[in-house]
Amino acid sequence: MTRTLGRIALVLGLPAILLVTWWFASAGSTSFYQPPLETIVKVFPDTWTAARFKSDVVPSLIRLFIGYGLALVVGIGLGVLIGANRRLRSLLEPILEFLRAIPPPVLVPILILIAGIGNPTKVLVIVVGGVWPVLLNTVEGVRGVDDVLSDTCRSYKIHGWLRIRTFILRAASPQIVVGARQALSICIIMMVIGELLGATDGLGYTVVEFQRGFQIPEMWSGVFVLGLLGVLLSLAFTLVERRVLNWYHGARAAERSGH
Amino acid sequence: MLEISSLRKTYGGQGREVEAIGNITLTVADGQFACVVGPSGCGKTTLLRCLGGLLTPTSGEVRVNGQVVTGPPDGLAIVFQEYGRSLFPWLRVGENIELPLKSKGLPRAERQQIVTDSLKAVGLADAGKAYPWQLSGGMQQRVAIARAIAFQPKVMLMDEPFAAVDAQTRADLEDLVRTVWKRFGMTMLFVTHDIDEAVYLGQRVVMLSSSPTHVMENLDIDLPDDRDQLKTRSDARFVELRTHVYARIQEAKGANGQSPVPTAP
Amino acid sequence: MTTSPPILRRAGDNPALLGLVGLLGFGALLEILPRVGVLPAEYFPPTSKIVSALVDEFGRAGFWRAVAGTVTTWLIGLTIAVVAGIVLGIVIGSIPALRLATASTIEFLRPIPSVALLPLAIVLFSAPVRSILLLVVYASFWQVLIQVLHGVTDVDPVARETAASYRLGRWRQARYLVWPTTLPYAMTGIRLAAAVALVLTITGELLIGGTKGIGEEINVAQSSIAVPSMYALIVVAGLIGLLANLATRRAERIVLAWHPSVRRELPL
Amino acid sequence: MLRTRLIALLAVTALAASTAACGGSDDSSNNNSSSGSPDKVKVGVIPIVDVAPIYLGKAKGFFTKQNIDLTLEQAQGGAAIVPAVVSGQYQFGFSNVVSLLLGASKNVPIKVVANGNNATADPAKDFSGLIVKDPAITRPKDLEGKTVAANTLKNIVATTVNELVRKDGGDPSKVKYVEVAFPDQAAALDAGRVQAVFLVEPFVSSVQPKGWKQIGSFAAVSPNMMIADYFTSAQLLGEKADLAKRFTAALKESLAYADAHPDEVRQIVTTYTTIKADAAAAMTLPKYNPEIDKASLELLNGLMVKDGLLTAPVDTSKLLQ
Repeated sequence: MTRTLGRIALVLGLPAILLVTWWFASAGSTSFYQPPLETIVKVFPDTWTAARFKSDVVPSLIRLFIGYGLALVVGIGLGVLIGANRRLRSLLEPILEFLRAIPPPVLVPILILIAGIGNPTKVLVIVVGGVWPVLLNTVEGVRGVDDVLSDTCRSYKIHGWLRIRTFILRAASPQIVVGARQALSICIIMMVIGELLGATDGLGYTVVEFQRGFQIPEMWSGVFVLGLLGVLLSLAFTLVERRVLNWYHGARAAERSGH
Repeated sequence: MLEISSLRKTYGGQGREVEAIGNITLTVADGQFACVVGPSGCGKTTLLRCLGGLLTPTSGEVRVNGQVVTGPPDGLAIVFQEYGRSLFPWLRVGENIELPLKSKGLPRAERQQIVTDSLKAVGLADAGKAYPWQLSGGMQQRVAIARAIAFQPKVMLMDEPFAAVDAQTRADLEDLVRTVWKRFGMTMLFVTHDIDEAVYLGQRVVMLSSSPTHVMENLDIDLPDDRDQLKTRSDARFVELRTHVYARIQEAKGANGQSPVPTAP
Repeated sequence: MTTSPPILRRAGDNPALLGLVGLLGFGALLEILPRVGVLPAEYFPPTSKIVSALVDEFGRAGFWRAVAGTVTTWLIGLTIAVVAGIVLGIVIGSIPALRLATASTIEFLRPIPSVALLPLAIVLFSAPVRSILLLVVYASFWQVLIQVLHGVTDVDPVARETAASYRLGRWRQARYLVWPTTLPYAMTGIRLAAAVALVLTITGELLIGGTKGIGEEINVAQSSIAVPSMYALIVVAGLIGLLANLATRRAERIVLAWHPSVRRELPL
Repeated sequence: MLRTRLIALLAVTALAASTAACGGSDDSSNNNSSSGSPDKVKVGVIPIVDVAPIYLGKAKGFFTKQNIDLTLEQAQGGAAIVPAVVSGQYQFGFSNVVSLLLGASKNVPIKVVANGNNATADPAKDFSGLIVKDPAITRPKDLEGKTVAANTLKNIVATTVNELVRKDGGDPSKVKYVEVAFPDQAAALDAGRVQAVFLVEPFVSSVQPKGWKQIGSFAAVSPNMMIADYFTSAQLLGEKADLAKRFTAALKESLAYADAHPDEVRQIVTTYTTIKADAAAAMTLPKYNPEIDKASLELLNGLMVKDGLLTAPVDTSKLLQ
C-alpha cells in the first residue's frame, strides 16, 4: 500500500507544489494581465460550456484530425514509394531536404492568399506542416528494412500489397512512429496558427477573441485548454504507440537482456 | 529435382572482378538429401542464393523441378542462417508460418490446419501465440523450419542453418531435419561448413573447391538410413568417410596456395 | 525535354548527379506549369519570376537586416534553451530522486504547444522580441532536456560502478563519465532544437510582429500582395532552415568525431 | 561540502526559472524625469488618418512646448496598444471607443485623456466606409450570413456594422466577423475571402480605383460620432497627473489645428502611411473635435448592450477623469 502511495506522491508531488506556489504567488495580484489563479479556475466552468465546446473546440479538433490523418496517409504513401526505389530516392532527396527545411508557418500567408480563410485552408495548413516529418521518417524506415527479411519475402513469394502491408510498413513502423509524433506537435502548432491568422471559429480564434474582449482570465483558461489538448493528444499518442510497437519494445528488451 | 549446369558467378566491382563460383555442374535427384561442404568463403552461400533465385548467375543454368530458375522458383523454400532476422518480429509464430500460405491464396481453415501440423512436426505445438523474440535461438530456427515445411516445397535449401546455435541444440535440430526429410520426402540441399554434420546428415556429400569454386568430388554416404547421434557418430565407416572429406577439403584449401579470396555474400 | 534517357541512365548510379537532375527538373516544372496555365500564374509565379524577386530582395538592405534579425533571435533563443536544457538535464538526470519527482511535470509541460503561450507572451512581455524568445526557448528547451535526460540515464551502470570504485568525486564523475555519454544525446537534442527554434522564431515574427525578421517581411509582402517576393522569402526561410540543418549536422560530426557513430535517436 | 551546495543552488535556480516563466515580470521603462529635462513619452498609435493630429502636433512643436519629448509607436490595432499602456511600455495610447468601454467594463485600469477623432456630418461622405464587391449586396441587410473583415475583433467596426444592419431591418447576430489588418482587407475582399470590409482613410481612397460600392460608414450610425480617444493607465494618471494634463493640452491644441488645416493633415498622413500624395489629396478627413463627446459614449454604450458585448451599460465616469 505504501509503495503505491509513494508512487502517487512522486507523480503529483512537484505539480502540486508548483500549482500551490502559483496560487498563492498570484493570489494578491492586482496586475490586470496576470490574474490570480483562483479567478482563472473559477471562470473555467462557465467559459468552457458544452456550447463553447461544440462551436469552437470541436471544429478545431475535426480540422486537426483530418489534417493529421491526411499528413500520415500522404507522408507514409509517398514515403514507401520513395523509400523502396533507390533511384527515385536519390532523385528527390535534395528537393525533400529543402522543402522539409521550410518552417511550415511561413507557408500560411501564401496558402491564405491562394485558398482563402475557409476550413479547406486550415486543413491544408495542418497537412503542409505535418507531412514532412512523416514522409522523411518513412523513407528512412523503409530504407532500413532488414535485407534477410526482404529475401525471405522474395523466396516465399510474398509481394504486392501483402508485402507492403505485412513487411515494409511493419518493419518501418518504429521509424514512422518517430515521424508521426513529431508531426503531431507540428500539426497542433499549425492548427493554432491557422486560427490566429484569420478565422471565424476554433480554439485559437476563441483565445484571440477573449484577448480582444479584455476577458483575461478567460484567455488564460483558453491557454490552459490548448495546453491540455497538447498533453491529452500526446498521452493518446503514447497509448497508441505502445500498442502498435509492443513487438518492437519487446524485441529490443529481449535483445538488450542478451536473450 | 535440382539441376545445375556449368553455373558461374562473378561480382563486378569497379574493374576488380571477383569470381565467386567458377564452374559448378551438379544434379540432385528427387527426394535426395545432399550436403554441400567446402572451405569457408568458397561461395557456398552464393551457390545457394543462385539456386533460390535470389541471385542471377553470370552464366550457366539452374533448373528446379524442370523449370529454369529466373526468380524464386515455385515449390522451393529456404531456411537462412540468421534465423532471428528471417522471422517477422511483429508477427506471432503462428502468423509467421501462415504468411507464405496467404500469398499462396489458401483458404483460412486450411492454413490454420497446416500451421498447427507444421508446429507439431518441429515440436513447438503450443508456441503458436508467442513472438519469435520470446523464444530461444534453437526454437526460432525450428519456427523457420516449420515455416519452410508449411510451404510444402518439393525442394528445401538450408544455408548453414545451425551455425549460430549451441552444440546440444544443434544435435536435436540435425535429427529434426532428418525426420522432416524422411516424413515429407522433399529434395534437400544442406549447405554447411561442419564436415561431421554433412556426413551425418547427407545421403551424399558434395565437396566444393576454394574459389573459383567447382565441384571437387561427389561422395555417396552409405551409412544406414536411421541415424542417431551416438551410434552413427561412433561408427567406423562414419569416421572413415569423415576423414576422407576432411582430407579433400584440406587439400583444396592448400592446393592453389593463395588464401581463399573472400567472396561478397 | 532536356533530360533525355541516356543522361538519366548514366546519372542513375551517381546519386549526387541524380539529385541535381531532380532539383533542376523541379525548377523547370515550376517554370512551365504556370506559363502553360495549369497553375494560376497570379498565385504561382514561374520560377524565373521568383528568382528575379529573390535577386531584388538580395539587393535590399532591409532584407539583410531582416535575415540578421531572424538569425539573431533564433540563435539567442536556441542558446538559452540549450544551456538550460543541458544544465537542468544533467542535474535532474544524475539525481534519481529529482528525476522521479520531476518526471510527471516534464511529461505534462513538454507537449504543451508553445504557440499556446503566444497570447500570454504578448501580454506579459511588452517588447515583442521578448515574447518571441519565450516561444522559441519554451519549444526548443524540451527537445534538449529530454535527450540529455536520456543520455544521463543511459550511462552504463558498470562504468558508474568502476568510477565509484576509483572514488571519483561526483564532479569528476560528471566531467569524465556522464558528460561523454550524454554528449551524443545532447547533440541530437541540439539538432532537433535548432529546427524547432527556427519554426517558432518565424511563427513569432508572423503572429506578434514588431521585430526585424523574415516573418515581418512576409507580412509586408502579403499586405502589398507582392506574390513573387513572398515566394522568394519562403525560399530564403527554407535556405536558412537548410543551412541550420547542415550546420548542426556538421557540428555534430566534429564534436562526436571520437564517438562510434552508433547513436540511437530514441523513437519515443 | 561545496559540491552539495552547488547542486542545491542549481536546483533552486531551476525552480525559480520555472515559476518566473509563469509569473514573468515585464520591464516597465518608467523613466521619471526631473522637472528640467522634457518627459520622454511613448504613444501607441495605428497608422491610419485618425491619428494625423498627434503627428501634426509633434511636427508643429505643440508637445515640445509642453516639455514633452514625444515618440509615436505603430501597432496593428487597439488590442495590442492597451496591454502596452497598462504595462507602462507606452505612456499613452490610441484606441476606438468600443474597446475602451469594453476594457472599462472589465476593470482594465485605463482612463481617457482626450478625444481622438469623430465621423463627418455626412453619412455618404465619411472618412470610413463599409465596402462590398458583390453587386448582389446593395444594402446592410444583405450582410446577414456573410463575413465582414474588421481590423480587430470586438471593436467599433462590429458595433457600427451591427447597428447599420439592425437599422436596415436585418438580424446583426447573423453577421460573422474575421480579424484582418487594414492593409490586407482589400486583398481579402478581392479574393472573395470576405464579402465586406470596413476601411478608414487612407485605405478608403486607395481602393477607390477598384470601383467597389460603399453601403455604410461611421457617420451613417450617427453624424460626428466619436470614434476613438487617447488614453493612459490609471497608474500614470495617479503618479504623473501633471504630465497627463500637459499631454491633454498639447493634444487639444493639435486637434484644433488639424481640424483647421486639412491640407497639412493630408500631407502629414503621407509621412507615416504608405499612401501617395495624389491619393492623400482625394481622402475624406474625419472631424477632429477637441472636446470628448459624451453623447457618443452613451450611444455606443447602449449599442454594445444590444449586441451582447456588455451585460449592462458601463458607468462612463469610470472611464473619464
